[in-house]
Amino acid sequence: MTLTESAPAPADEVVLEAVGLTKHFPVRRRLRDLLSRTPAVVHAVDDVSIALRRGRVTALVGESGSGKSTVARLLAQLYPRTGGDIRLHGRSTRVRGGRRFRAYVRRVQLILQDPFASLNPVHTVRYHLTRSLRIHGNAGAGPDGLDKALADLLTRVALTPPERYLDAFPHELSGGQRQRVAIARALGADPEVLLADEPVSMLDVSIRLGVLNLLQDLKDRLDLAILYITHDIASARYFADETIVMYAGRMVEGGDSETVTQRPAHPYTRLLIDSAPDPERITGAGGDGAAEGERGHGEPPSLIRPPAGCRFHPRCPAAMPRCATDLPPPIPVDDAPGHWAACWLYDADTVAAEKAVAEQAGTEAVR
Amino acid sequence: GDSPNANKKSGQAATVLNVGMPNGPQAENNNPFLTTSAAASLGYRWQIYEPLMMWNPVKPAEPFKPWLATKAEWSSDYKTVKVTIRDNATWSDGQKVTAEDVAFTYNLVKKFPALNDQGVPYTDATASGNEVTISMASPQFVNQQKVLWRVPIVPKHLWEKIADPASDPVKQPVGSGPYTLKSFTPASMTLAVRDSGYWQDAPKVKELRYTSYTDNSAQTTALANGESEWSFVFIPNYQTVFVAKDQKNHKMWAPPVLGIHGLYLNTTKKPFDDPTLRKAMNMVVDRADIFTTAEAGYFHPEVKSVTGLPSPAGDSFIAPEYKGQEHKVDVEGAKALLTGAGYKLDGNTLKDRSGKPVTIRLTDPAGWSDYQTSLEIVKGNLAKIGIAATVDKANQDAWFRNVEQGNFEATFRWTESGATPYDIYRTVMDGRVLKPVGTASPAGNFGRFQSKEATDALVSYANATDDATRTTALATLQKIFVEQMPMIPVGADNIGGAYSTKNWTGWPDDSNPYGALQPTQPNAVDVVLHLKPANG
Amino acid sequence: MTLSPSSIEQVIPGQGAMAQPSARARRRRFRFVANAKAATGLAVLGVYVLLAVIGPWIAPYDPDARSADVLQAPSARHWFGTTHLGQDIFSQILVGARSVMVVGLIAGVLATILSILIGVTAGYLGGAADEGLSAVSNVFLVIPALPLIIIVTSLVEQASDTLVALIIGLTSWAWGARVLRAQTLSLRRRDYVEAARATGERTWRIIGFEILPNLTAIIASGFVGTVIFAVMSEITLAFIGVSSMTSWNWGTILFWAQGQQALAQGAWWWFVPAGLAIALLGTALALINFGIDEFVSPRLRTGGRTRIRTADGRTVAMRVGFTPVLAPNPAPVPMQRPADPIGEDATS
Amino acid sequence: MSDQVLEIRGLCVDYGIGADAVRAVRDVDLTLHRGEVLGLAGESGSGKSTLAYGLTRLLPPPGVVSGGQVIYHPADGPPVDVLTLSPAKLREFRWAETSIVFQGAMNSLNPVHKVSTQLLDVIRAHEPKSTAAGRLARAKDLLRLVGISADRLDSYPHQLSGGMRQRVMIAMALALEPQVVIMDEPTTALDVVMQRQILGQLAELRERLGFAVLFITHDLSLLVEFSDRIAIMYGGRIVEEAPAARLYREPLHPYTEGLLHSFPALHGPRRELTGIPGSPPDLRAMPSGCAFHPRCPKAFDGCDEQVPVLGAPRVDDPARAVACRLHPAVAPPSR
Amino acid sequence: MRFLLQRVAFYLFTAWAAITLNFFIPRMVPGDPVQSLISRNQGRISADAVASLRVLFGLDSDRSLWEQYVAYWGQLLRGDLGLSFTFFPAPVSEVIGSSLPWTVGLVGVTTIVSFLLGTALGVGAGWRRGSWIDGLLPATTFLSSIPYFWLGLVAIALFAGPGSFFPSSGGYEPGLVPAFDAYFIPSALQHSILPAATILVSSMSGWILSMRNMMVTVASEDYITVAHAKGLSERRVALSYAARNALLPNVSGFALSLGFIVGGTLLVEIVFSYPGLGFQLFQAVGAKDYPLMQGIFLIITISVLVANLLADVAYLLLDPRTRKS
Ligand SMILES: Nc1ncnc2c1ncn2[C@@H]1O[C@H](COP(=O)(O)OP(=O)(O)OP(=O)(O)O)[C@@H](O)[C@H]1O
Ligand SMILES: Nc1ncnc2c1ncn2[C@@H]1O[C@H](COP(=O)(O)OP(=O)(O)OP(=O)(O)O)[C@@H](O)[C@H]1O
Ligand SMILES: [Mg+2]
Ligand SMILES: [Mg+2]
Repeated sequence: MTLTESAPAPADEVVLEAVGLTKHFPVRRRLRDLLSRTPAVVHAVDDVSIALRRGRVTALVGESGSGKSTVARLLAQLYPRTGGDIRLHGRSTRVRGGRRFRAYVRRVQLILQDPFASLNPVHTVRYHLTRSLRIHGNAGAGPDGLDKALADLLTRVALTPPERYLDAFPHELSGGQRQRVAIARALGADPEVLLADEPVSMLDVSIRLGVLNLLQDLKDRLDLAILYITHDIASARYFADETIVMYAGRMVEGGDSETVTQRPAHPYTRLLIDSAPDPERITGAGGDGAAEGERGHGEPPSLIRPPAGCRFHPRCPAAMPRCATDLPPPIPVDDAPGHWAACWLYDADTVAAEKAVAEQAGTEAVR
Repeated sequence: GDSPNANKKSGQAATVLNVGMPNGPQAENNNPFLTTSAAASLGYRWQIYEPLMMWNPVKPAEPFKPWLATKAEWSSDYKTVKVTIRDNATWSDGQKVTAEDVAFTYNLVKKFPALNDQGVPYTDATASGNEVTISMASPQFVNQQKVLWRVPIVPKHLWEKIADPASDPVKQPVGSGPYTLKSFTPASMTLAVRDSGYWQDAPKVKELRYTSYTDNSAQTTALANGESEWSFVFIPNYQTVFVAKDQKNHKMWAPPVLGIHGLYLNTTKKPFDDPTLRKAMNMVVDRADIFTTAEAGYFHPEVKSVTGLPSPAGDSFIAPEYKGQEHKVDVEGAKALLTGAGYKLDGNTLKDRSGKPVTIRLTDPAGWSDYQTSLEIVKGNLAKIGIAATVDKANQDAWFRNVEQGNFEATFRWTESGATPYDIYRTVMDGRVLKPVGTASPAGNFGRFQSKEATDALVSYANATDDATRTTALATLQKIFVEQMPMIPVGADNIGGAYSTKNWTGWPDDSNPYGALQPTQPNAVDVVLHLKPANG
Repeated sequence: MTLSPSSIEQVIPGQGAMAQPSARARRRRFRFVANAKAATGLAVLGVYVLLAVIGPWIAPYDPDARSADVLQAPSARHWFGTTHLGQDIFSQILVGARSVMVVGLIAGVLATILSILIGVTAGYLGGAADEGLSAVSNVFLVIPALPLIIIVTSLVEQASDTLVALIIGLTSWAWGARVLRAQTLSLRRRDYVEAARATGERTWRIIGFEILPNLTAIIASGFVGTVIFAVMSEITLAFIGVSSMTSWNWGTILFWAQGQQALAQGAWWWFVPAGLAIALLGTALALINFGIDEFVSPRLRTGGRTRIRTADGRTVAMRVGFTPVLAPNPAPVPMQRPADPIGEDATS
Repeated sequence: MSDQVLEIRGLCVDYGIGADAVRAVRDVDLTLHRGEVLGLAGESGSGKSTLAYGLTRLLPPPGVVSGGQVIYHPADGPPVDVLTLSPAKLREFRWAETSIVFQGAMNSLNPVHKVSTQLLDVIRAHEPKSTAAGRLARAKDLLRLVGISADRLDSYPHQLSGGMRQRVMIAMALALEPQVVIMDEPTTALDVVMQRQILGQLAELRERLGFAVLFITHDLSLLVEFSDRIAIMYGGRIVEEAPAARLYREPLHPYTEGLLHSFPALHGPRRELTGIPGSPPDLRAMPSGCAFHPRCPKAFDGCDEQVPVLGAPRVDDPARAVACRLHPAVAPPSR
Repeated sequence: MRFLLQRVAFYLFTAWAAITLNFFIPRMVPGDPVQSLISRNQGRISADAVASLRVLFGLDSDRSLWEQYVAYWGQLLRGDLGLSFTFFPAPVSEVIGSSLPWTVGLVGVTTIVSFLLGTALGVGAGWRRGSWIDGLLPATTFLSSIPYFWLGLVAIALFAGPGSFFPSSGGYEPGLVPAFDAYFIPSALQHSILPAATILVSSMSGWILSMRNMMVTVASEDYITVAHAKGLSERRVALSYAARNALLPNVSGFALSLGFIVGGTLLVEIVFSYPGLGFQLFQAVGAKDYPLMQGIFLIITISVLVANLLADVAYLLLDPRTRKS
């Protein structure tokens, strides 16, 4: 059971791609809101572009409520999108239901965030898995074929011996077991893309590791493209090839996992990395790093009226005037290829201009 | 206090009479012409408004008693009647009752068909002096009481101001009767006796309290516990439920009138088109059982005479050949009659001439429990001659429709009632209203009885100008009725009521049947005028 | 992500670990019957169904047959007494059971099916379909049912039991549909429904296999409710004399009793059996409903047993907020003895 | 005056009674010292929450405390056994002496009452003599303490973000300045930024108020960083107990070791993660002997027979305790 | 705004559909008011009189159903409900006006009392499961399974004999004039006790049951455990926390039941001869009194719709969560 450093990923084919994906949820209004004109919406996801490649894991991290799950559901076509495009093998797809939707979900499978909620309490593991196999025509021939396929699935997610679990109801399973059933269900469709939304969140570290190893293994053997959503940045570092950071519905940084976690560029990513608990800190310095924590004060912004400009600017220690007005585009960071951040700090012109202004202000203040 | 309720309770002694009817809450409407008004439904219209003459339905052949009119003279063709108005009557607002008022009233009824609740074809009424001549389009021999007894006379000076008398609730009724309306609530109305100006001696009852109970059982309870002293309601087992509660005072008097209830047979349906079969059926119907079991031993008294005419109301009309001939249960006779006519009694099954078993469906609305019970009894009776009957408890509306359209085999129903046997026979045998099965004949002849002779006799009876013709016609009708048995008469329609002698005496009864004892009949005013305090 | 301690999963023993599934499944199957309430209800209902089937055969008399025993109090000859026509009331009750059961069950089934079709579909589909179906059920909800039934039964001359049942069923589904719709609305965004969608299930299958099983308790109580309502309606119709009463049912008996003013005549036996029979049927159905409730909802299930016997024979009260302590403690440390040592936690 | 506030002795907690019973917590001995943060970690399903609710007797049915003692040492006055308190006394004891921050703050606040109502009623219940104005001022102070502006008092729970709700719960937990605060996974649902914010505030408050914390979480890194001592649970028992840094550096129990080899580090060189093979024990059919032995790489003869006792492996090191036959106890764990 | 308009449109549509149905259904029934009048006066209204009644009721002119429908809407919009046939020519509004207060008084008050009492008992039963209140459940279930009218009849037989304090029928002592005075009010109260008790007995257990189940569900919510943990008094936890939350669904049920006050009481009113709307409706149906039926249906429809709206609003007001869908 080893989670080895993943081999340098071949710049493989893009299987599923989101381009400028946007999702706004209408807000259920209260009585007094009834009279207001503008329909209020939650800007859950704005302009997100992600490419999922064969045999690679893309991690999506970010604060809670930043829209990670929404991205996953959008990619699974469970929500209609407000804007942007989703391309499967380069072809734009928009499916609402029916046969085309089923054809789509055969290739793109979603593991929902909460394993306690995503298994129907009245059905057994057998039912859940059989359905998945049947729908996608992987049930084999006859009852024997089905049994074999079921056993195969359970064995793949390390729920062995399969007979022990087949007739269990969800409530008879531990959280980790449920999460594995959810994964098995997704695999029953034999997909090309796996959208895994916090698949290990409520497990203790040892079980968590087991599940991640499983995904790793599947990725390697089946050349799956995986979207791995998590709060556990350390696991993203170990498990994902690429990491994308979201903040308040927008992508703020992306790049090679190791680079993003070790040399974060965006102030929010830095905050995130610094905030992550790290046992080495006390064992090393004996301090508790509270000083660094100071920077993070302030609340996440409202997504109904998100801040103009960079959404992080109200909390950003390095905020510049421009940050409050102009939305930063993804700007490449030079330290590694493919590393980018949506932050004006990496725009040389802006930084220069700011510096000039600051100097002028300084001199004026002196005078 | 100042509340009208304050003077309630006390002084019940013997100045107040409590009248009850099971008619549910009422809307304030005292229009005497409208069947739907509270005044009509509870009957107090007759305490306020009076008719020209008083007629006694219990003794229909007796002459009319003068009331607002002192005299009424019919022309020999019974198309006009000349009435003389008494000159000492006044309206409760003090004005005199004149011939003008009477003529106005009849013209009003003529002008507004909606007010003509008796459907008499008035053509004109003219007053001259204290006489009024009322003319009608057709002979009204059989409808005399409708003309003279059923029309409440109203004051011209008030009614000519009413734009639409058919929809006026007449909140403050002014009439010539002994009472005026004192208060009105949906459940109770109080009438107070007039201080002065009534044309006869003022009644002893100073106050009449009408209560509209919500249903029969509420009314019965009220009667039983003495809350109600006079009412008209069907009380099953009235002996225990009502009379036994106060053996001395609680009384029931419900004499027959000239109308009957019986089993209509559909004469178009085989094998009931055969008079022999009908007569045989008649011979097994146990009227006494029906009377005691279904009609509680007082309601719808047995019709004994073979002519179907109730006794004593119809006694004087019975043709000499049928005098004293009474129905009696005779199963063997019936069997003999049937076998003689080619029917076969095969064990417990009667087979008709073609060999088919005779079966019959008896039907009546589900909710009419006395009829239903009667049918159950008839069913048992018919079984004795091998006729298998089923009792259908139909829905009321469907039953109405089916009976009128002739879609039934046998049903219990009433006939109309009137001053002569004409109404009974007309309802059963009138060829003028005969319609094919499937077309409604609301006016009668539900059994589709076809007899030109009967129709002719009916026409002749109604239009005759002399008694001899009438007697002949009536004898013909009776003969046809007895021999063809178009309907099996069972019980008489009755009119009457339950009353208590605790506070008031002087009610009509068998020993002194001076009028109908029903609070809603015009006789009600006569009854009240007869009452005397029990202890005074 | 966080699991509330009260959610279903944690209430059920053995979560997080695999117990022997086969034994578990067996237990589950019989737990419903093991529930005392449900068992009682089912037993009573069983008797009623039996009577509905064999009632007319075992009736000692023809319910229509008149006899000389008029208006007699219960006796060995006539267990429930006789009517004013001398008919045997016991036989009438027995014969009447069939009509009552037929109407109740048909109407219950029909209304339940309609409410599922309309309520669940509206709730799941949402949008225009929802608006339309909700409007329809709202219309049916505001139409006063009983008068409507009176009117409709009077449209036909011979309203058979089936027809009465159909009419009652057709007019009484709206409430259930409304409840089911609301519940479906809350279910349809559940993750497992989304997950089924994401697996590629068809809509009808999601409705039928993912949502419906989770509505069992509501559907069952709706069914039981409509059956009670239907029986009451049928009996009411007969009682007020508007339905055709070609066959006997308990309402017919009451109708006759009322029409003959049985109570005023002191003939209590005419009234009482039919009323009690109805009440007992209603109670049996309600008991089954409790049973279903407790069976389907784990919260009520554990809630059913509030006092439990321990191995050493003591009774312990289970209640939220005060976990019972089983072992009486030796007191090795000086302790403030509570003034009142008898708490609700552990009583013997 | 000892420096212990809470002593748990031989605590057993069952779900259900009789044959159906599942023992979720077995014979747990644990001591909480004044002002310390005691971390509690372990496999999911090992009984951490059960232990926390059991000792306060808040376990929902069918949970029952089937044995043991929970001795609370008030700042003044003689110790009491929480398990024998009458309901009335228990009510007095609760919150004033021991408060709890539950796993989901989302569900811990009554959705239909304002935050102020919920804050105020706990003060009123325990200090009936306080004035309304005084209570309000206190509530405002409390909110400020956890970094929420006082005007949020009038909000309903749903109007607050998850982090704010969690902080309201912390403020509420501190309202009566209790000696012990129990926190069951208070930050699991939150992102690390929020988590750090909240824990930072908590640490500050602890400095000022001096309460002790029993802190339950899966997040070992967090635990190592935040707590003074750590106890590890496995299969309903405490298997190891040690000062945080030392547990991290030199775990003694093979399970602890396995845990530490399972979590990836964010900083530093990537290291190999080995994890723990096998699956968690079934509470209904616990392995005999040491519950961990079927999965233990170091198991040897007899591990499946003897239940190892928790005790200090070295006489000179009373701060540590472990229940493993590799490190047989030579002294009872420190109290 | 759109939401509001949508709701309004929805309710208007429902109202329109219901009123239309209410118009057509009575007219589909065979038989007409005249026939019913005849049957009520068996034999005493002659065939010749039928014509006059048809004229009276305005049934003589042959208008198509469609024309009548249009005319009906015209009337409705003018606030005119037409004239009742049974009480011709009393306006329907007057007939309804005189019986509505009785219904609202009796059933309204008992509905409220039954809700309050049932809810209170339900709180007790749910909070203290296994206590005596909980033990009451089977009994109340039994009582609620008894047909209303039967219970009423038995109550009358048992308690309302002659000489008893309880009158067996009516809304007040006959002879009294409805007025707010010291004679009428006690009498009205006295007459309402038995019917009210009947309604209470048979309707209360529904509330008890639903409240109990909600209490049981809510009692296992986290915030209840938290409230216990906070050391609040039993009362406060039970009422302010558990009951307050458990009440929400019951309240919307209550609002809806208010809508059914008007229509749902037919039997009680029939049995107790109570002069209310239900009884009136029963009579109207029997008498084919379309205008009255329609008028009463209209009242029922409107009150159910209003209650529906009320339930929606009550939920919005009572539950501070604006739930995310
Ligand atoms: N169906 C919905 N309707 C309205 N708002 C929604 C809906 N689903 C999500 N949101 C909002 O969109 C935002 C993003 O939610 P999302 O669940 O994608 O966040 P997340 O990043 O997955 O958070 P977490 O880490 O807590 O899972 C949140 O503010 C959420 O409240
Ligand atoms: N109502 C119950 N009936 C039976 N067993 C239960 C019940 N509730 C919990 N358990 C079991 O008790 C054990 C301990 O549960 P507990 O919630 O204390 O675990 P935990 O250590 O807090 O786990 P997590 O980290 O997942 O929160 C688990 O194995 C669980 O399955
Ligand atoms: Mg998420
Ligand atoms: Mg836990």
